[in-house]
Amino acid sequence: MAAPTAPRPAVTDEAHAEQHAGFVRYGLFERVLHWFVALNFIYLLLSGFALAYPRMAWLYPLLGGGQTARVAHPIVGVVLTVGVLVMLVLWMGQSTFSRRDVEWAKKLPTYAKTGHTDLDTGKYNAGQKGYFWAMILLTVGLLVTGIPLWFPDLLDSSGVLRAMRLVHHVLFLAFLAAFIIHVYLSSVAFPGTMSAMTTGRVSRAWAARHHPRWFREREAAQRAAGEPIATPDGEDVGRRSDDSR
Amino acid sequence: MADDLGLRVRRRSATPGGDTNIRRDGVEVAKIVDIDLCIGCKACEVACKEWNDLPAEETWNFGSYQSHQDLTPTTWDLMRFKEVDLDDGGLAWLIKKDSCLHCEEPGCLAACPAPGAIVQYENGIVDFDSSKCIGCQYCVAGCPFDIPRFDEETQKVYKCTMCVDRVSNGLEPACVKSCPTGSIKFGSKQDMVAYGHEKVAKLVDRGFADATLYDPEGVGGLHMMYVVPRGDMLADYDLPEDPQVPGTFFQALSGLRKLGSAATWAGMLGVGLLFLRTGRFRPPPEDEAVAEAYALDDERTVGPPPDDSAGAAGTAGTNPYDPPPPDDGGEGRTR
Amino acid sequence: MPLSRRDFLKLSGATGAAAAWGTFGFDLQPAYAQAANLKTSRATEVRSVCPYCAVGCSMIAYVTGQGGNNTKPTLVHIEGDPDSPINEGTLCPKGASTMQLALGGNLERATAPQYRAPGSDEWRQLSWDETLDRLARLVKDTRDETFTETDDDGNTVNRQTGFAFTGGATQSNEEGQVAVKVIRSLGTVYIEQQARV
Amino acid sequence: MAASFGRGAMTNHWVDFKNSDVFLVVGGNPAENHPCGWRWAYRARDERGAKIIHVDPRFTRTSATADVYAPIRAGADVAFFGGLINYILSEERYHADYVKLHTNAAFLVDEGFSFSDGLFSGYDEAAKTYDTATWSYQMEDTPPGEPGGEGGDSEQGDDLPAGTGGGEAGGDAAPFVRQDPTLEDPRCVFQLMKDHFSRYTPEVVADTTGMPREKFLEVAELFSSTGAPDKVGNLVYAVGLTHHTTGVQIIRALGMVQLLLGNVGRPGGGVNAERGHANIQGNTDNAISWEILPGYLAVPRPGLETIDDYLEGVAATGLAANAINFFGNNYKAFLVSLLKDWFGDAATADNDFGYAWLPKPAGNSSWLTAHDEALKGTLQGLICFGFHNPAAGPDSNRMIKSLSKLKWMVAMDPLPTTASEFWRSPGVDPAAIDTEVFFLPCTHWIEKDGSFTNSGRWAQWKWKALEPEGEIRDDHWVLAQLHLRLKRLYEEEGGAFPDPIVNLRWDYSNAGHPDLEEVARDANGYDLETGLLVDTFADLRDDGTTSSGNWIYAGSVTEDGNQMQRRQTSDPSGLGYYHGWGWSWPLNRRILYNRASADADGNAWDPERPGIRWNGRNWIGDVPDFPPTSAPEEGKGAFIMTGEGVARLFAPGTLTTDGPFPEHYEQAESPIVNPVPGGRRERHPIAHLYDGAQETFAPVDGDFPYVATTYRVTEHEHYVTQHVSYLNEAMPEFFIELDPDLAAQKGVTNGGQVKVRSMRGEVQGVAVVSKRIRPLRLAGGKVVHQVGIPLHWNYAGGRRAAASMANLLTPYIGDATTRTPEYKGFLVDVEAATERRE
Repeated sequence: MAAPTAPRPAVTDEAHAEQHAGFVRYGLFERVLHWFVALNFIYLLLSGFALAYPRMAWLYPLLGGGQTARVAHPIVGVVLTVGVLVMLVLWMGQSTFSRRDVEWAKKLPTYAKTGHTDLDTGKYNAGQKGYFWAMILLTVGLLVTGIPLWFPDLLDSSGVLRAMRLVHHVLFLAFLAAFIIHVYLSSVAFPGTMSAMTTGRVSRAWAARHHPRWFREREAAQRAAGEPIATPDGEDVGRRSDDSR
Repeated sequence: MADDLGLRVRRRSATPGGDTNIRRDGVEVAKIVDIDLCIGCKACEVACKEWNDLPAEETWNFGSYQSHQDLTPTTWDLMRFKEVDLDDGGLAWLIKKDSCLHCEEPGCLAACPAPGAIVQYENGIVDFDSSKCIGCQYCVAGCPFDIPRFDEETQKVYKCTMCVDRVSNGLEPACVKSCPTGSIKFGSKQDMVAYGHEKVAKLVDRGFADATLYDPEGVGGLHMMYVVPRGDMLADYDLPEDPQVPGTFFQALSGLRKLGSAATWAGMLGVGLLFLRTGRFRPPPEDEAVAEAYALDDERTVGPPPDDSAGAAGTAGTNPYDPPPPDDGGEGRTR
Repeated sequence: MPLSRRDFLKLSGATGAAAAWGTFGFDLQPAYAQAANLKTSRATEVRSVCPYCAVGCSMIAYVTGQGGNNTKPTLVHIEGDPDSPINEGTLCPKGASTMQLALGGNLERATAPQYRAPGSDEWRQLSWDETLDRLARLVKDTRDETFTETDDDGNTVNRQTGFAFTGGATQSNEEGQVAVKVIRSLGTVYIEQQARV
Repeated sequence: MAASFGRGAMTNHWVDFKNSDVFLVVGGNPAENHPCGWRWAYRARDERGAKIIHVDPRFTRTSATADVYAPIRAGADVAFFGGLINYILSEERYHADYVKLHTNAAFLVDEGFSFSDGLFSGYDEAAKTYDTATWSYQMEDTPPGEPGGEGGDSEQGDDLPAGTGGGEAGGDAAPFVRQDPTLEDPRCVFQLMKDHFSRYTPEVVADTTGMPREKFLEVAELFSSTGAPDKVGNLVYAVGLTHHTTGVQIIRALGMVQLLLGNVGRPGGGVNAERGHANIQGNTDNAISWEILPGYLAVPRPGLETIDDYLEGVAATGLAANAINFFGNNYKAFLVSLLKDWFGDAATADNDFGYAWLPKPAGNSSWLTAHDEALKGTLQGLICFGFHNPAAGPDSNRMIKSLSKLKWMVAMDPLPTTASEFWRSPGVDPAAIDTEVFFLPCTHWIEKDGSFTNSGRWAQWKWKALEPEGEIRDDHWVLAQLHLRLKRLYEEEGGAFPDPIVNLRWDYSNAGHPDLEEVARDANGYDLETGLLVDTFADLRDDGTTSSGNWIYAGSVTEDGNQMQRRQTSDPSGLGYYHGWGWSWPLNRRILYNRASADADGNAWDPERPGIRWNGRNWIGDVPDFPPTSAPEEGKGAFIMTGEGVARLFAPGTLTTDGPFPEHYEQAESPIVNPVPGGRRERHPIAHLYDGAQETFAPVDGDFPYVATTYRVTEHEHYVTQHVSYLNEAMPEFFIELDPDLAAQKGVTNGGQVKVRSMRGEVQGVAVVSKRIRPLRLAGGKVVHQVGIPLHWNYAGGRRAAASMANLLTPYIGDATTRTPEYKGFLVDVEAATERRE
């Protein structure tokens, strides 16, 4: 995704070094948004567990007491939904499925085993797009099933309330499963990924390896903008062979 | 776990372990409302308020002798009035004392997610402990008779406690003692059921063919039963024909909990195993990765390879489009 | 009544603190849903009769203190007297709420004589001496002015028709005896109570 | 009731209701107004299969739990009872032996007595009064051969000491009444009664009362089934029957029903008037009533100069050989004892024991008259002892005008009342009212000792539980202080006839604040020679050597202590006597006239439920209302308080003002003309019309077509419960009940606002539109709608109370004899209203 084409600041050495240590994957706003939603989700996760699982009731004191947890949970849920909707607006464009994603999906087993498909993956592979859309739908689903639990006398039938409680729980589990995978893949399984969301930058090797098409687009864009292609340690590419195999 | 009220607890909400008391001691108490004797005088309503120090509310006459439109967090007992035409042309003024029925299988207790907020004592009384209630109102949905009421101010739910403080000190509930005509009786469950059957028989003799003792099995029987002379008009009395504790729901809920906790653990372990098995997928050296990237550019989506600029793939002699040589399956790195 | 009376359900002793860091899923506190001690358990019982209707239900007033001189008894609760053969411990809604009547109802109960001067639109407080002196004067003047010893037919009648006395159905027999004695001794003929209406 | 049986109190008591087989509740709503007493009826139903009949204009909570409900038009009760009497006589369901033995059915009536066109003989149309001379018995021309009864036998075992003064039956007694034991003689009471009520056929009843004919027959058949010896019927009523211009006659009629069915004097039977307030019975016994002295002694009339004149004019004389005439014979003993209690040593034989100091009213001085005098300006002052004069009405606007004319007024009450606040009631300009008003804060029932006497004549002592706040004082403290000040003023300044005041005995140990135990002992009475408390009124003597503040309470506080404080809970008889709980007058007797519960041989009509029965030596069971050792063979009359010795079906002229037999007259405001054949078309012949009142009575078929009645609900007690928040919550505000058809006609919605107007006033409140009130079909198919108006709300502390006093509507007219106002059955108009009125 092309960074917003704001006028480029004057290039200073530090800026030059910093800007050219690989590619910018996420801007500041995107990262802040991501962590904002992540934290809300963590709270929801914990209070959800406490509310739904008696054995986890010991969590209440950590969450400000049973009463506070019960009051906060829906509010935080709404806040999360707002964050997710902003994400939707922000990343919807890049997350639309295409033929290529079907290919990727077929090669999922190899991906699981090897962590790589030799497909020309763009900025997001099908798994990531899948997670994106899953998260959106699950969030909305949780909101829809959560509102009646928050305002019980909204729907006048306790049967529907009970159903809502079960569905809310199931959606929560699904979200949890997806969340576990998301965390695993982005932190442990593929080194060099976390930086995308912390510093916002990824190494050229990481980009080329995992998102070749996106990598090429970025290079072409940089070349078009007349910038030297810099390696993480600031020299021109090609001459350094590092041991970061 | 005996508690300082001298009442043994049989079940506590959101507390696993269930009823482990092997010794069944103490009397299982019960109230019974004999509607035939009820004159709708609201003595029980006022006695309940007075004993429990519940504040009087601002009420208004909405065209009936009924004092409140509905139970409220500070009105735990309400006389409901309803005028119904009888098919023999006469008129019946159905008057019912509406308060918690203290089910044997309390729907509220099963639905409550806060540990210890709803307690069922050994003697059958179901009571709310407002210090533990988190105000989620699941009990309101769980109750087949729509009794518990949520207080906006304290964010807690309240209902009739069957004067458990009086009962645990050997007294009868305040409404029972005050009821002028003895319509509300109190005693052991067996005695009250016996009284119920005996009174139903008398009512049948008096011509109430459908007289019935309301003690539905769907909720495991009640500790506040009704003798209903006109058993065919339960609906008019807002007494559900066959109230059920939503058994399937609770099974589904506990099943889901088991599944949920299992799935969470499985998820964690699964990811762990996956990690042990596949290790980290580090990207190959930069130049190799870049070469691969351009090799995949089968659609010429991005200009000619940068053979002239410094960025060209530096691996001597190999055509960037050649398929990568088979690897020896080195640790964690395959092409 | 301080609001805390209403959630007397809460155990006064160990509250949330002990539970804050409770070990996993194991709740240290005993079930204390009804920790309230029976509010009448240490009160003194006084036998009374309901002031409302003529059934004559016996009732027990629970007051604090053991009747010692230094404690001013506070009414805690009123309920029916189970020994009475008439009401056998039961009370109707009026009887069940007599505690509120005893505590003065929801109006501020006047605790000293009030006086309304002719034409005025508000009460003024008076001392008992002023009130009773003024009253005695009014009663005497009215009686003297309207007293007839013998009527037109020469019969001795010794009556005053200046003022009337109404009321009595809510007072005890003994107060009634004092009233009829004092009022009749003044020569009153207009003397009535609720039995008439 | 005094005219029928000799005493004016409820004959049985609450617990006794468990012994009844059939209850007939008319003009009363016991389930709502006496719940803890009425519970015994349900005990009877559950244990003995009793049946409950409720006859009422409204389907109330009593009806909801009754077995049979019958609607009736408010104001048509004499017609209903007349129909019942006719049914009992024509279907011969009466208890023949009982009627012959215990009633004056066999007495022959004076030839001059007659009845036609709704009027009894002796009516003076102009003066609107009766000459009751012809309402008397045929007397035998010479006294009988053997002497009549040997004078009043004593009550309690030991005979009356010699020399119990005049009035001794036998001796120089008047001649006795001629009787025809076969009841065939056309002039005997039985035949005259049969003839009189033959006009009240079921059809006439239906036309007059609006009660469907089949429903009336169902009620009549069910209740007259208690005419059998082994069945007992209980007739329960309340102010629903007394609040009429024909009030006394209604009570006479239901008394006759119970006598014909042989229910009086028997456990589970009797005529049970449910008294209202906690101690309305007690302070009626203590004579806070214009026409009596404590113990129901008649107040002296002008012209009865001496005690002997008084006894001559008031005390009953024996009219039959077997009449004990206990009251008549001991009248002097009771009066002298009262005078000795009041005036102590100042009452001596030579000043007629201070008899002259008793005031003699010029004529009727009842509630309506007193307030009428106030309206005319002749009454200057009012001492109000816990009473809501304006709210009690009738015609509250007129009452407020009356109070406004007063020079001074005292209201003694724990809480503000409509009397103490009249000068700033809605629509009144305080500046225009010159009354000096005092409000004296008095103690609640729980802040003082004293005894309450309940409707069943049980006196129960209550103990002080709370200290009053601030300078709140006891009522009797105020009265004592007032008396002492007046006494000092009269001693210092003199004034009009100070004798009764200065001579009033006031030797309490604390003169300023008499101790109620001492007062109770005075009421019981002393033998002044021994200084000991008397055990029974039989010990009272007429020579000034005994004193008693109220002879019927003799025995309440004896040397054995205050019997009213007894709390024993045993009842060996199982019939609910509980003789060890409290003390009931007279002499702890639980069922009055219980001699009538046994036949001529002294055996109980129903062995399972004996009142008293003869065991060969004396009467056992309840405390006998009969000389305990007078064997059945002596044939003494069961009703010891009457001159006739038996109960009165026919009430002679000396005891009634508007007719020996009840007759239906339409009320002051009636929707129809009297449909009873041979009845009087106009209003009641002698009901007193206060000037200015008659103009406020709505005519028949005028612009006030609906019949209204006032009543109480169980959540409130008259007006004081407006100050109790739990009861305001239970029954929050003034409402008006009307039937759906009328509501539809007037566009009134349930829960909406409705305005009700009468010729005298207007109220507005929430409309309770309910099928429980039914339009009734009267004579000629005329449909009459009824409206119900509860009376608990007013401007003294109530909420939304401006236009909510029920008695703003009621007519200013009272019963012909007792002047009890006619609150039930007056004419109103109904109108939908929009906004709520504060």
